[in-house]
Amino acid sequence: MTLGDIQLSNAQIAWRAAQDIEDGAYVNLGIGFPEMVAKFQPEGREAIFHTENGVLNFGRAPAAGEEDWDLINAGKKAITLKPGAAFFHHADSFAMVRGGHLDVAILGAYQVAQTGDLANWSTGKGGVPAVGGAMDLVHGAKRVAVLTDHTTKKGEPKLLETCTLPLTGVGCVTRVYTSLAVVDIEGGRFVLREKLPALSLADLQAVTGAELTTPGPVADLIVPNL
Amino acid sequence: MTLGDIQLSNAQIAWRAAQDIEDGAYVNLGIGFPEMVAKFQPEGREAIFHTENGVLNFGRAPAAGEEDWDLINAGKKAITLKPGAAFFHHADSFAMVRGGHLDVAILGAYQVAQTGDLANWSTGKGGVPAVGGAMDLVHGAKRVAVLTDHTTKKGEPKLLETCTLPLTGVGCVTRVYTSLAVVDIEGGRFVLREKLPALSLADLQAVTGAELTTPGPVADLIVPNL
Amino acid sequence: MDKTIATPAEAVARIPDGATVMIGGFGGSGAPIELIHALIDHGARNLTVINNNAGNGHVGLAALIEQGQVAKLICSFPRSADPKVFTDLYLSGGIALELVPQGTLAERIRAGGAGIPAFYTPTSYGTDLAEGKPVAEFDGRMYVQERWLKADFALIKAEEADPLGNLTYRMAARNFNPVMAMAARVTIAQVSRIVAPGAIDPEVVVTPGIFVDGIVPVENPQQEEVLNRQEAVYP
Amino acid sequence: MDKTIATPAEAVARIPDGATVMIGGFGGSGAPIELIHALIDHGARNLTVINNNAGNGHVGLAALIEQGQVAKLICSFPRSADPKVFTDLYLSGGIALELVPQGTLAERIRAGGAGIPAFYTPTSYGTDLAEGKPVAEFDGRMYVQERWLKADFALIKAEEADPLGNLTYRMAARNFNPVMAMAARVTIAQVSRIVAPGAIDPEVVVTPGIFVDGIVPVENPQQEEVLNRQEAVYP
Repeated sequence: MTLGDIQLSNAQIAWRAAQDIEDGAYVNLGIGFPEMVAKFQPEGREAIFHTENGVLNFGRAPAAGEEDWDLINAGKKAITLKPGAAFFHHADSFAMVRGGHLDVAILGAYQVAQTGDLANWSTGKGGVPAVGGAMDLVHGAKRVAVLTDHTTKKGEPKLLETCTLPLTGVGCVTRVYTSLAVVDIEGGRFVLREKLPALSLADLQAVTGAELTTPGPVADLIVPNL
Repeated sequence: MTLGDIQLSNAQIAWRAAQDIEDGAYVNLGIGFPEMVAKFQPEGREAIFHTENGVLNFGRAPAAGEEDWDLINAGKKAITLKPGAAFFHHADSFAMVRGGHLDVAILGAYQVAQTGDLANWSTGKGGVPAVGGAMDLVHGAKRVAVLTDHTTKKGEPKLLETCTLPLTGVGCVTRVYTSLAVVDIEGGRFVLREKLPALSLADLQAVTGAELTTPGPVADLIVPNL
Repeated sequence: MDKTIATPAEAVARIPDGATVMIGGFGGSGAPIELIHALIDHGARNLTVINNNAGNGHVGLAALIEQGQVAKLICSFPRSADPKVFTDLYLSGGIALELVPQGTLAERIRAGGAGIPAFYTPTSYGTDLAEGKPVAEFDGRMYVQERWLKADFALIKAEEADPLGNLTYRMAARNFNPVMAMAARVTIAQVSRIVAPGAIDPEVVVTPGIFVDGIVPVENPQQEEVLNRQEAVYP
Repeated sequence: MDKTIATPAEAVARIPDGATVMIGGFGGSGAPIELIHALIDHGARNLTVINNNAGNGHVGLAALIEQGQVAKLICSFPRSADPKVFTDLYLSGGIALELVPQGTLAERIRAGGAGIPAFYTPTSYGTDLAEGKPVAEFDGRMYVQERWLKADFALIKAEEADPLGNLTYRMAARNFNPVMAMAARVTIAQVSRIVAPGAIDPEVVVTPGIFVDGIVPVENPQQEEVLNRQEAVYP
């Protein structure tokens, strides 16, 4: 068995994260893979999505050919509005972020440390640096969660004692949804909450760069085929 | 001859100040006597008036009985709108003030010092202190002018070397329109620009608490009967 | 999602003794009279109130002060046509006053809502109101450091709301209401009308619903200035 | 009062070499393409440009950079679908970059417009982007001090204007435009329509005319995203 055989797809990780979003929550989804979370809201719950470029309560992408390119999200993808939307300027948008008005921000990650430090904006390798709104988002939402593969493509752990890449924020992440597990960050330690049933704790620990503690029960991480 | 016989009325002081306001200027008029400046705009010039409580381009008071008390100025008096008005909230309103977007602010004064210091918010005598927007306005407009009687009712000078009352702002006033003269503040000195023709320079100096310099010509201060 | 609360009484029921409460309005315009009167009926005491003024006559904020419910007032201009209630209590030492320049007050509230713990302003530099505050020089000019203001509750007045809490205002009654909505843990807006989601054009929303926790319909709201001209007294 | 300027060319004619220019927009939405192209024609060089991005393709800001007119870019996200122009120039040392977190960028611009020379934010604390900046503790949490951003000129895109310069925007094309309008010595807005004074409801004005110096009618404005999908190149 290799991790590649059993680990969750991006869609499945996003699905799992979506299950923790309460009805009526105000949510910002990071550019790229976290955007998929919106598709998997459980029946009967409706979150309100915020995008940095000044829209609250946007909906699905329009059909191809029906895009209005003045109506986009932070990833520059065309969106639509739900009834009860609002437009506002960038300073007001980040007042929402920095002022703690979002309930949840869900971001991608290069690395997460057991202290809650996040590295997701720079590979530190030169090229053109770009940060966007990530450094604001990690200090804004009441709950900052990360979606990520458990390891890099080369199999190196992304959950670490200390990040080695340039930081996005210090002590900001509280929960990590990976392709293998759900891990909380509490008191400077990784606390394992759920893991794929096919994986032993020792297997999981072997691909994790810091100690996974288990002060409470560890549930099975079960997601639908997507 | 006493000063009481020749000195300008409040309306006349306001008239004189109004002559210096350019067409299209953005202007804030302090509560009370400075509000009269709006009435005396020269023919063909139209300033745009700002009030701290969130209105730009308001007009005259409505007729009695036609007030809408949700449409008031900073003095809590009913106003009307001109075409091209705008409403905004208090933080935006003071962004206009503090951000230097006003061309002129015209305020009343207890005392003005030759350094441009202004005292106009507290008599220092106890009672209930109240400051309103005065401390913001003196640091906001490109030009801060003062309207005032040249002396107190007891005949004490209001133009001084140093203010003795609590300050509203330091080095903020650039021109003073008094009941006897027009005085600029330049390089820490009072520079006399205009005086009532009936008054000698010595007479004027006698009721002024700091030296009036005359590096340039002194014009006659001539205003209509109002 | 529906943030509607049936009555002002219900809306203020959870405000405890000792709470910090922002109350919108400038003079009489934009003052949420029905919410303030409900707070009087509710009876919470030892409140710290943030408002531009100190009330006028014997209704609204003046009445709340008259009932002895306000321990401290943070405001810019505690004078009015009839400030007797506040003046008497203040001069007898019955209420504390923190006097803040009006623009600094608005900006401190906005900073509270925007996650900015402190900022620098030229306002009040060199005056008694800057005493004890840090100062700093930027580009050759001196500035005063001011701290954010936050509240447990904001009671505001708006014109139109949808069930998500998106708000519009009426003329100069906007004033402090939008920034206070941002700066409180719980923001309650009394509104003249509640319309369906989507009935407010997203372009004209002034306060997006993310800043609003409860909306209370008050169809024909009382206006403080009008009440005072009628010499009204509450309760 | 009529702030109308007949053409984009006339509007940008006074922008000198070495000017600091804020350019509105986020990606393609809200980017004032006609004003940027007029600035290319005008030819001012050695500009410092403030924008969220670094342009895309070979039109708008990317074209301005491609013409070698931009010495320094202040932005949050110099990546796009096709950032080749900026990337090549940056990697060859031909353009300076000041990278600023997006919310800090917006707030620094707003601070410039609001007369706030510096403020504290939690954003970037403990990261490389806070290097060399003062930090301070408030209520047990660490914050970074950030300075205001101002510009000589702001080139923005709005939807409707009246002759006094009151502006509305179109959907998410609002983004940085209103704060940039506040923060420049001279703000020029290209607008799809100019209507009579009073035709814009005072309740729905987003940028009051006090922040606007010139309005230029551009009836059917080009959209950067659309141009790039057509693989347009300017000039």
